[in-house]
Amino acid sequence: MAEKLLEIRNVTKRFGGFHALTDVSLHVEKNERFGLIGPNGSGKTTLINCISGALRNEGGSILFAGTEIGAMPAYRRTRLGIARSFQIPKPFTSMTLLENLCIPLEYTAHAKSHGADVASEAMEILDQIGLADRADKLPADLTQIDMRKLELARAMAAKPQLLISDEAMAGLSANEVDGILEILFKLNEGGITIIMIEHIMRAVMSFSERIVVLDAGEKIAEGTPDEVVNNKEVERAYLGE
Amino acid sequence: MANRIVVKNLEAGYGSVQVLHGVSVEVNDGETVVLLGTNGNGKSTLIKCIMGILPHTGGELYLEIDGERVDLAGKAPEEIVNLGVALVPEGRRLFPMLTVEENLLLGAYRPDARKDIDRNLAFCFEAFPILEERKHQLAGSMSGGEQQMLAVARALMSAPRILLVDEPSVGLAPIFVSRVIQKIQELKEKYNLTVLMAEQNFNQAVKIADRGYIIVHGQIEFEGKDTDELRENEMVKKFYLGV
Amino acid sequence: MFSFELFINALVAGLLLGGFYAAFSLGLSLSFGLLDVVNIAHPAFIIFGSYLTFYVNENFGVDPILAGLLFAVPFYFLGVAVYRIYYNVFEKTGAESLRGLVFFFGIFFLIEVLLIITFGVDYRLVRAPYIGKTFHIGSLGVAWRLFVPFLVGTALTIGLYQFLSKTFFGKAVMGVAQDSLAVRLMGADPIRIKTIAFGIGIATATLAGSLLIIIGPVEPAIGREYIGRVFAITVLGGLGSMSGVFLAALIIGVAESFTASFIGPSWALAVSFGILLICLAVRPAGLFGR
Amino acid sequence: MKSKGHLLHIAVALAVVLVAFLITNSMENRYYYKASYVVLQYVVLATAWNILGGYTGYVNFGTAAFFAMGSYTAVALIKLWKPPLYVLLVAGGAVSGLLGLGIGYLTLRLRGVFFSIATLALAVVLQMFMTNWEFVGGGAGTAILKPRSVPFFSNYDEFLFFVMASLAVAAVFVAWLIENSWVGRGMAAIRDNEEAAECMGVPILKLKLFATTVSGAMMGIAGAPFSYFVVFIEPSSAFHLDYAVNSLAMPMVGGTTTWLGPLIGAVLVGTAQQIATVTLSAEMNLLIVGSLLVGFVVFAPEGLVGLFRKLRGRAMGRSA
Repeated sequence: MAEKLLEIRNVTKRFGGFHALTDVSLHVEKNERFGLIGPNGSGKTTLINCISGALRNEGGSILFAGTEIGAMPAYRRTRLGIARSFQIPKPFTSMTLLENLCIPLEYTAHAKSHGADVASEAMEILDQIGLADRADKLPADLTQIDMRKLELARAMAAKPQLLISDEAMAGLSANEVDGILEILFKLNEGGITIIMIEHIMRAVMSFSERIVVLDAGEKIAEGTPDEVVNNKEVERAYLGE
Repeated sequence: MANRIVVKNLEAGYGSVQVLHGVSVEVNDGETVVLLGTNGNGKSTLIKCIMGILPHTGGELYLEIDGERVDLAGKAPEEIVNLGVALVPEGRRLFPMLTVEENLLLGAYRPDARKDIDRNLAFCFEAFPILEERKHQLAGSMSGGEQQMLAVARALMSAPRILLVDEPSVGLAPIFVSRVIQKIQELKEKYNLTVLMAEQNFNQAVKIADRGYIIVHGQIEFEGKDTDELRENEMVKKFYLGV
Repeated sequence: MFSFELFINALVAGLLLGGFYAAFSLGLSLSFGLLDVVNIAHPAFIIFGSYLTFYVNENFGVDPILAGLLFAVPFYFLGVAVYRIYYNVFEKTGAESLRGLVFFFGIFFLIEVLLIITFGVDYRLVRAPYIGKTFHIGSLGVAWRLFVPFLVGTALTIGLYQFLSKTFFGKAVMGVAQDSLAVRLMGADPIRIKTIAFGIGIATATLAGSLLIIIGPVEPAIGREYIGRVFAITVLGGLGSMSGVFLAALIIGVAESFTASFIGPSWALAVSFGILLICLAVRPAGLFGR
Repeated sequence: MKSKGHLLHIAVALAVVLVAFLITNSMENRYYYKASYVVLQYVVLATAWNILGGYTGYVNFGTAAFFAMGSYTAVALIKLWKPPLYVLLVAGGAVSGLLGLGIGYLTLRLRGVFFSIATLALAVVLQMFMTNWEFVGGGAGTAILKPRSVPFFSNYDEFLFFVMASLAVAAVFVAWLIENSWVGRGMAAIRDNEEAAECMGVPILKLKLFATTVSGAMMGIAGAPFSYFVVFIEPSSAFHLDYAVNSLAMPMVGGTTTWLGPLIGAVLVGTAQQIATVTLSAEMNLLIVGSLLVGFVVFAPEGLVGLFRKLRGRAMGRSA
């Protein structure tokens, strides 16, 4: 069996009386393309908030490359190699695209030296994702699609081992979805493990090697895309009883 | 007198992202029509357009209220509410720091609803006894299912003729989903409402639907003239799970 | 040092002061607590009200309370105008948090300076039949200049509370900061609601200003010491709860009164600011937050 | 290239200090020293305010608290053993820096307006303490004798002017250093979006603590020579609200995102105030500051630097 990069054991999270996550366990293998799906409100975003450090899990443990990270502040998790994009893009509004990318480059990949030539590295990433010609623009000048690409590019600039893509494709056209998929495939080939959270089924199904399905804060299924699609529980979660 | 929703070739989106690509939907007087599909396909966007929360960029959108045609282009949500349209919004959008009763009373804000306020409140408490028990409790402290009941009841307090329901099942345990959806049907019959409901939960939604549409990627992929057509399960599964 | 009589006197004085503090804080609780408009200039509007009261009292002998009521009308429109500017420049563009705050800070300062230029820095006071008189309950002397503001403050609290909880408009005001889209779905225009409610908040400032100058002489810079006090009361009262504001105002009033009586008057002000700091650090939702 | 830029800036900074020194040897009129001292003091305060407010996005209404704590630390030391001025500067900076560090921990719980109100409350509470601390004069204030003479300068006011000029240069230089370093870029990320910044690896608490400490320390250092300058110090003057308003208005007028903004703002607004105080009245000068503050925040939120950039951008757009 392949090496586990991320392991989540019995994680629980409550908001007041609302159980957002109940006893969720799953793992992601090194260099895996992993899909996380579930109906709206099933706890996907809560789970990745717990992984990235925006929220603290209440029960259970979260291990990244064998290290317990449940109590770490978010920035240290990023430096360990977990990067995420936000469902609603959160760019640094006063900075150009290039400068947006320099932040993660300077604070994670080069956190020790702070002196490397991050601008050219940032430019390379912008080039990879197709934003190089807009490097000097401010985020406010971008279209929605480019904004999502920037969100992804910024996560890439953190040079992660694990990239969590939180609905990077919502609202994009079929062609644009393919464009983003292509980028993610390429990143994965380059050795980055990817967790994809997505409502666009076609995208998750074609991308993921393995999928976990959440419903009402609990894990209800796990398996290959084929197994998941034919799972009765999943059908019930999506289509109802 | 007839109350209808007519949507023709509607186009809408957020900024440069177009979400609806020529959607046509009709809801006839006294019908319950469901809008099916998984998240991110445009169900909520369509509801937002009808409510005036999001402007549409192309196509036609009008209501018939008591047989009279009202064009919705350029109308603000509050104006549309005052026409007799109520929305049970996605995520419920209650006033969490107000009591159950205060939430309900705010539902009757529009002038036409105020005159029947006592009758409607009594009816809401009859339909949802739990709300009467909890009327002095803060809305935010109730369970998800109770909150959804309150959201439905609050919409009814505005004495609507057309009821829009956006994703009533989100975040609810299965038992509550079926209860909420049954309630919507009961109330619809009692008030003779015209109902358009966006819902992902296929099997629950078709229980109360007269007809339905499946929306995929901002387009109507399938129109079921009755629920039997919709129950054509393999087809639905294809649209839902992308296989 | 400590005597029972002193204790009772301090307690009564504190409660009376608290009723007045409530009047002082209600407008801010309305704008800050319910509308999310951080009107830190509120105390300055109150001092402005004090000076208007002083002006008509001095020149035309108008009763200060009556003056406060009369000026409430133009102040309402002043509030409407200020909110319109605030909305169009800051709220609409989403810049309210930082720049909006600075805007009100600037307004605060401008009002103070304009008052200094117009009236000078001297202390001003008003005349009314009840100022300077005292009535007695047993051995306890109660000054009318404290008792009248207490009564008016209490009445204002009850009035606003009734208005907010018993009218449709009032409920919409309570709803608008919680979820302005949901308010629209109820058929109400949130901007209109906020405009009117903010106007009402500023309208209360004249009456509070009259009370302030009844209690004691006023100078333009006196608003500063009230900034911390009103925010302490508003935050402690649980943002936006009128009954909470009243309770918090009584607590602060009594705490200050005891501090002044048993420790020293120069420490009284530190009490409310200390309570504010502790409250902010420990429980920003306030003691009486719902 | 980078180190060359540093060298150039250091050279400019030293030149300004040298000019300040030469001025003291050629100019006689004491009023100008007094007036310039006040303007320079505002350069330090506005620059310090901007490191937290402009770079990091936390609005501090309590400038007066940090400034006055620097002053009163100096007063306490003068009362104890009359140490040389540099000791006062270091001590004032240390005390206000610690105060800043404490305020920094408040940012863990308080954002936006709550943070601002807390700083305002802090100023009033500290003023109360000083009012009640008889050793440093209490509410009535105390007179401070300035040293009779000082080497190289013909009188102490000239020396103070020189010191404040050097401090202003140092403050602007520090702001420039921060702005052009990874620290400054991290602060800007916090200002733009704190959550995204942390997820991009920015240690937000550390940077915020750094910002509040440096900003507070600079204000404290600016306050340390204050008692020698005014000769008589009382809480109501050391904690004056004008410090809070000015240190906020000046960056707003100049522009908050660069070191140049507070410098321009402080020089323009500070000088205008000095002129207005003489030609009109002290009240009119406050009216000017207030109007400028409100005017700029409403009509030109980017300040003069922003306006200038916009004009230049337009001109370049036309030529291109």
